Amino acid sequence: MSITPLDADRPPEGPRRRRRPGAGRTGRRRRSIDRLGSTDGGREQAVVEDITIDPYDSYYGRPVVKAPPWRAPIAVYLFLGGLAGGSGILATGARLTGRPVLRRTARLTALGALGVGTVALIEDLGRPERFLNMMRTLKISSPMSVGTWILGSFGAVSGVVGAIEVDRMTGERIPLGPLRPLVHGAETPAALAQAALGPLLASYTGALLGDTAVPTWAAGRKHLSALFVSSATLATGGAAMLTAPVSETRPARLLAVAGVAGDVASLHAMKASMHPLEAEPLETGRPGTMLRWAERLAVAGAVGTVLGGRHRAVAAVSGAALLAASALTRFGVLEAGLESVKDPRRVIEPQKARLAARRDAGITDDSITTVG
Amino acid sequence: MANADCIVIEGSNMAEAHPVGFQWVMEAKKRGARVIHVDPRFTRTSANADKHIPLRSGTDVVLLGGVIRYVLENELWFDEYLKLFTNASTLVSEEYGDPEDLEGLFSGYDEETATYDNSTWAYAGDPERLAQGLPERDETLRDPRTVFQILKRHYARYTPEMVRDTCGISEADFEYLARSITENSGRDRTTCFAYALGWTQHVGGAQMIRTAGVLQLLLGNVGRPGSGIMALRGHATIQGSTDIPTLYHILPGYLPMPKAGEDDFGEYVRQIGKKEQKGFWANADVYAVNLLKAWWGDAATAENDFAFDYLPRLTGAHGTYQTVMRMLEDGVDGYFLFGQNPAVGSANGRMQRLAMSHLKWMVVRDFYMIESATWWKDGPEIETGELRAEDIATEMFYLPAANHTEKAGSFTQTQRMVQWRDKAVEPPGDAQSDLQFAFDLGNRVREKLKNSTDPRDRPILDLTWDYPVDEHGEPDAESVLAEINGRHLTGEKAGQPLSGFAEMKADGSTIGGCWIYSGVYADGVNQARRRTPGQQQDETAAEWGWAWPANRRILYNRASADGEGKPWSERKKLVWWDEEMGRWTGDDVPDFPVTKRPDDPGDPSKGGAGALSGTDAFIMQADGRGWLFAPSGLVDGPLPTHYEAPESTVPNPLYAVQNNPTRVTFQDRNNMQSPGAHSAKGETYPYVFTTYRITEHHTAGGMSRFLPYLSELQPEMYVEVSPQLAGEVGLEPYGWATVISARSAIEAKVLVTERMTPLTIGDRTVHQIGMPFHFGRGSAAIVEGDGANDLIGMMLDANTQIQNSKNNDCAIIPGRRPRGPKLLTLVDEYRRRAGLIPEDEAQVDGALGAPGPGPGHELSPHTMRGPEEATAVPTGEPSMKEMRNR
Amino acid sequence: MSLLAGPAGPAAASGWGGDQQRVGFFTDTSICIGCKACEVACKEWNRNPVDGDLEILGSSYDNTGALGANTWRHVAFVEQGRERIEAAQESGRKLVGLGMPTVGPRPPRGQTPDGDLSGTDRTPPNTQEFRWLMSSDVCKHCTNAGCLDVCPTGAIFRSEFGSVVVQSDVCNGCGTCVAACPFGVIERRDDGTVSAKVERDEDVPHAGTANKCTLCYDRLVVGEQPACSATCPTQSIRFGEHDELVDSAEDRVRALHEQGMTEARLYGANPKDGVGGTGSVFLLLDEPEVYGLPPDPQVPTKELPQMYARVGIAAAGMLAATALAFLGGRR
Amino acid sequence: MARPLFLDWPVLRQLRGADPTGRGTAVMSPTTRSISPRTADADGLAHSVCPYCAVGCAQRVFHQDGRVTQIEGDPDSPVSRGRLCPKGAASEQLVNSPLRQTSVLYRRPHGTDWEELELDTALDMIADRFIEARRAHWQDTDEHGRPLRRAMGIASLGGATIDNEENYLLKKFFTAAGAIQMENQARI
Repeated sequence: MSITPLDADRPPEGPRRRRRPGAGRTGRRRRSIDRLGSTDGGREQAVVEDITIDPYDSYYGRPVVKAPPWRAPIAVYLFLGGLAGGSGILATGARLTGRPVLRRTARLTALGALGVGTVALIEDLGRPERFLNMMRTLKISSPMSVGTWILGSFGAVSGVVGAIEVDRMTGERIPLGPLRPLVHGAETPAALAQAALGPLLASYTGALLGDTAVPTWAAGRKHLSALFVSSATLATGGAAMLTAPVSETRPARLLAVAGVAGDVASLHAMKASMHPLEAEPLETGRPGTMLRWAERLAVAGAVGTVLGGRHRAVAAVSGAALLAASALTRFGVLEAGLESVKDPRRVIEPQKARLAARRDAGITDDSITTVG
Repeated sequence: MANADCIVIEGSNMAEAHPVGFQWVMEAKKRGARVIHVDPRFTRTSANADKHIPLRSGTDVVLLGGVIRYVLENELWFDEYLKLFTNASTLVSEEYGDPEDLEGLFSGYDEETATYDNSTWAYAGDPERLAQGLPERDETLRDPRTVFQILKRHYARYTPEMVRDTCGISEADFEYLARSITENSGRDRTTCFAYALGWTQHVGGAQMIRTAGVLQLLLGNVGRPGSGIMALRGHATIQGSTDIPTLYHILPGYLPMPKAGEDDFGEYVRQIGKKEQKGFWANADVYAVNLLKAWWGDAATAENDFAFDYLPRLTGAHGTYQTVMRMLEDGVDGYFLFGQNPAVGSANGRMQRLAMSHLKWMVVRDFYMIESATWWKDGPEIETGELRAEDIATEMFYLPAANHTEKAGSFTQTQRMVQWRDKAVEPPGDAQSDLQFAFDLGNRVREKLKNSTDPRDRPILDLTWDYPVDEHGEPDAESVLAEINGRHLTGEKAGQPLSGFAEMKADGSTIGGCWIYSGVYADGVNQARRRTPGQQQDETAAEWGWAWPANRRILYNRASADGEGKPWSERKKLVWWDEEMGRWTGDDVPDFPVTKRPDDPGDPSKGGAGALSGTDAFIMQADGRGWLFAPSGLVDGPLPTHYEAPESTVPNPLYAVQNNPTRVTFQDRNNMQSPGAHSAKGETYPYVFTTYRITEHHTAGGMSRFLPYLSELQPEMYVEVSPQLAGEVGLEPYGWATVISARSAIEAKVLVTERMTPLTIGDRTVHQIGMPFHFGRGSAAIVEGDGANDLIGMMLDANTQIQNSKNNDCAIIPGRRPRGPKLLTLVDEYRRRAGLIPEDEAQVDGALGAPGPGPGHELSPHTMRGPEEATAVPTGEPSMKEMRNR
Repeated sequence: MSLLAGPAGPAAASGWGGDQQRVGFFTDTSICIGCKACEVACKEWNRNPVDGDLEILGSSYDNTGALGANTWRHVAFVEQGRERIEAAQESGRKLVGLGMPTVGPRPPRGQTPDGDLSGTDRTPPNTQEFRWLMSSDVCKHCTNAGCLDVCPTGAIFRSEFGSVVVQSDVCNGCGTCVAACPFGVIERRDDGTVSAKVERDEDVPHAGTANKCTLCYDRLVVGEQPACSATCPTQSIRFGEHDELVDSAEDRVRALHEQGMTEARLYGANPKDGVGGTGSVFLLLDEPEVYGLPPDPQVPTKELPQMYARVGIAAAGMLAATALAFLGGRR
Repeated sequence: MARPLFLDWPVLRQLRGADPTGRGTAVMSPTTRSISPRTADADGLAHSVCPYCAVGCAQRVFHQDGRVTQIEGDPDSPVSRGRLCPKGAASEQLVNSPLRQTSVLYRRPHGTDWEELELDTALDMIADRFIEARRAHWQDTDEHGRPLRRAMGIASLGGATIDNEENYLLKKFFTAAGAIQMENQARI
């Protein structure tokens, strides 16, 4: 717009949400935050600007609920936790059915995934040095608490079987000293415990995300555990196909194919059960893209497994595709949840709909809004 | 206020400026009172009122004049009260001429000096009787020369149609307002008005208050519970700083500073109050003697008129804006700022800062690096290139000040209550109280001058200046309060504090620094420090703090009883005559001679309190009555009459005289004025803007923009515009706009809101723009922005010498303002369009052209026009001149 | 063992016994003047950092935006024209029509205060053309609090006053509580707050931990009231015993309805709602979402048993699938 | 007080006590159990008045180790009943704001920045300049020979948060010195 000949001397209006120059120049610098979950107290939460909303159906388009401050490491943890849990069972199965290489790689996969996953989990804490406070209490009402205890227990037994495996590989060079017989003697109970805890580790994260007020996660709470378990299963199969010889991985290939079937089915069932506004983040934008690619990779991996699973190279490529699919699923679901809080309609509309539905059904005494 | 049945808040944004005071409004509302907010903007006050009535800024006299006419036409006045307590029946001099007859001017106007000679506004009657406060009266109110009949004629044209076409208020809304007020007035009911700077900061502001005063007197709403006109003041002790003033025109206790030629002490005090007049100003001599004696002690004797000649003399107005002009002429060397930020807070910020650059030295005492301390390095004129730090010779001293927790002392709040603060901690670093600074400066100057034989130094050396100090050199504030209270010098009570000003003597045997505060240290007890919890007291809460005068909480409360001394009604009783006890009694300290019977005719021969009759409730006035018509005290007319604001583009609907003829103007290139309705080019600045404060900030921001918690709540300068105006000009919501007045241009974020209403005035639409004035440009504050006061000219109300901040005209365009010297080019471009500077004037590069007038400028620089300030403003509101029974 | 609070109230289920008095807020937005004193008093007492970018947010006079880690009281500003006002009145009337529950019949109002003007014309001037809503939001201190339930460290606890309090010396900032709050109240505090223009001599307090209103727990323990309610100029925020506040809130709604203000309604006063009722009760003049409040919040814990069942089924399925794979793979 | 660390483990307290779900008493930390407000730990409490607007709200000023630690409304006041507006509620920050300048600064003529200066030196320089400015623009009489006895070279402008006692001393001294150009916020 040209108002006066002086316009050339007038500064541009500038982007609306520019931070003050110099803010944070002193003080500690804001950690660089990736796109995920940037809702820490610094008030950078996005106000949806591209969605046109009647300003009065929400408060200036601001979110009603908040996304947790969970960034990429949490998706990594969800993926690796599932992989670790699945690999734990697989390792135990391999031991029981005499597949030594599969046993070894699965145990090491479980231990490695668990280790990296735990680091990722800790990294994402606001106060990582207080990680151990997770063990302060055991709260049945908190999936995170329950899950931490599962994680801890699984970690302990995985540590034992992992140590045994490494000890064997190195020719008993781990300085276990007089404890060696004791450790090796614990292999069977530890392996059974690993198999028992592994599925819980892969599964509890469904409740972790479902037990929230984040619209897309909360709407998916009936299906998330199934989805995550399926995803963990296909990842477990994939990892095994990648790391173990084809001679020992037939169960893993079957598992992978079953996982893919479960994964695709549960994701579609989950979306179908949701209010369209709650499902939308799973289908659009970055998370939508990731989930579409997750599905493509999973199906491709399954096809590869079925058609070429007995060829080492094809198995390896298929396994990698499955791992990527599983990782993308976790990133996609996590990000879809974080995305879903940004538009307040995703909270308000489904809630209004269910309130109306209850009223239509004659239930009128449970509204938070009342008149004296 | 909580007792009112109807509260009209006009010219005040009470909920925002005084949130804690507003609790009483909400309380009244809960009890069923109707709350009406009349204001150009829909504010947080409107949001909590029963109704908001938007009006065109600066037309309050028409609106309230309209209500006065409504009362008179429909015979709704409180007849008994009116006849008993007001001057309605008083006859006015035959020479008086009303603007209705003189085409917009009162009689006595002198074109040349732009002032009135008010002798034609006097009461009619025998001079001797007049001096005793006994003018001619016609109790039937029928004589055409009675105040009542004059009032009727004066407001005859203030019809609802006139209100509609002038204020932009529909007839229905006017009817609602008028009915609400009149139905809630009378024996059983009272209406209360609240105003603030929305009235005072107008040319004609004093008259706006007067209009409400006239209305309230007509309806009997003065001196009664839930009545009156409440002035809402914006600063902790702004009341105190006029009672004990740091103002040029008065001494403590509203004694006027003597003017040149007033060399006779007897004449000086007679000017204030004559011995034979009614009421308590008859003892002006006593108060003056006690003040002089308090200051100059042994050097003040009866023989030398108590050192009356030590007082400097005035020769006209010496207000802050006149002083700025003097600074620009290099007539002032040194400037002290005590917790004040004129670079942001005073009208025409540009001239304020340019004036500072002419000083030799400047002392800034504050908590933070306010803009008035740093203007020489980061002020707006540095940015435009008009000033360069290297060129500025002003020597700056920044002295850190102690804050309210770091010193003991008293504040006087808006209802005249003095409250003491205890000291909590020592001030940090170099910080000192102003008390210590003043005492120390005095000590140093006295020490340096101690061998002086120059007679001009005698007043300094003869001062009583011996206050006890603590180990940090801080004077004992209570000892100063004790001096203000006063004490006996001789006699059996020698050394004892006065119990009240009734004990003051004119013979030099007592001293007292401020007579109205006498009693605050009665019995040697700091009465302002009383803190009996409110829960343990009645509503009057007389044992919390101390209210002047004499701890009285409601003034003129004699008017709460009828001619026989009985309460007007049970609901509205406050003070009444107790026949058995033979005295006035009630829920408050009676504001009347306590044993004077209601049927006492008064003894004119006595003068003072003795001359008051039993119904002379308005004990501050020389005739004991509430003034509907003010024969003296105002410089621009005895009755409020409507003039358009100086820059208004709306022609005055009433008179050919467009603007208040007595307004004070300063002519300077930096103080230009839109021609308004005087020329078609006035439309260069087509929109009215009004400035205001918001809850989250405090005046010039010196106590708010440096505080993180307040800064985040309102972080940026903004302007409020209606959706219609935004559409007309193309303003984006929350984008930037540049506002241009004849003085300067500023930028601000735009709040487009339906809270701003375009008003229909005749056949035109008037758009009003609102903007807070808290922001300023510097570099130290947490939040800053362009200052609204840069847009405002120095244009003063003649009565109060207060600037017109509420009604100026501007242009507004989208986008940010130009940077650097081009800002001045923009301002000049609009001035050229408005015909304020010649079309062919060479473009002046800001860096070269300022300060001062540019080439080819016709106006002579730095001329001032207009009368001096009125000595006292009889507003009908509880205010200044005040006496007690002795 | 139910995870939801029983009729004895939330404190009873948390080890405090049954004779604790639950306290809370009643925020009457019909008398809020939008002064934001509550925001400041809260920050001052709790020494919370400043929020925001120090820019106008674009939401009327609200420049702090929402409740969060640093802003524990937040004043909303909503400007509405006639159409919205009428819609609000209509939606309020509908609530009456629905026969919403009342917590027992109210006795007639107590004696009117002195100076009551029963004779005054109380009819409000028709429907206004415009209104400006202001409302101070705060943590709801839910009877069944999602944040408290999901906290894995025990950093969040139920106090003897029935309030929900974060212990910043325990919290490790896992962020689970943030997701579990149906009202978007609790938030993790980052260090990226706006600093004053001078070097901070201290770090942001409690950085990296979850933060929200504590109902001024430290003041309650010595019998003081919270900072916000203590400062509120018009008593729009009242603090007190929860049941008494709900009673007076219901009286107030009734009074407003009598005056024709059918837009008035309560929020959080129903113990049967999705969070078991809230400790902070509000009187609103429009639908909750207009103020940024959810219309039908549910504590996630309510469905946690079903979710655990799903976890178990899924885990069992995984185990079974693996077993089958090995059985099918024995070749 | 100090329970053995192990027995204080909330998991054990959950098992032992009345809070099996770990949502109340069992998970309170020692810090929480011994919490007390800073007003309770204050060295003293001074009664004061809010320095912002003229309503005159009473404040309670708590202080510890010579620093103000908390300012809140005084419920005893019949004026304010313990309430404060946002400015009043921010008073503690007015006192303790990190931006507060507590040492003397001096800027010499034509200088481009502030310099440090001793308080005593500064006050002495000001006193010298006061005397000089008073003499420089002294007016003994007006053009009609009427006494004026005033010093036009000095002006002052005060805020309205200056105590009555301070205003009194300033008015007394400036008037005695003939410096009539005194103004304050009351006219702005």
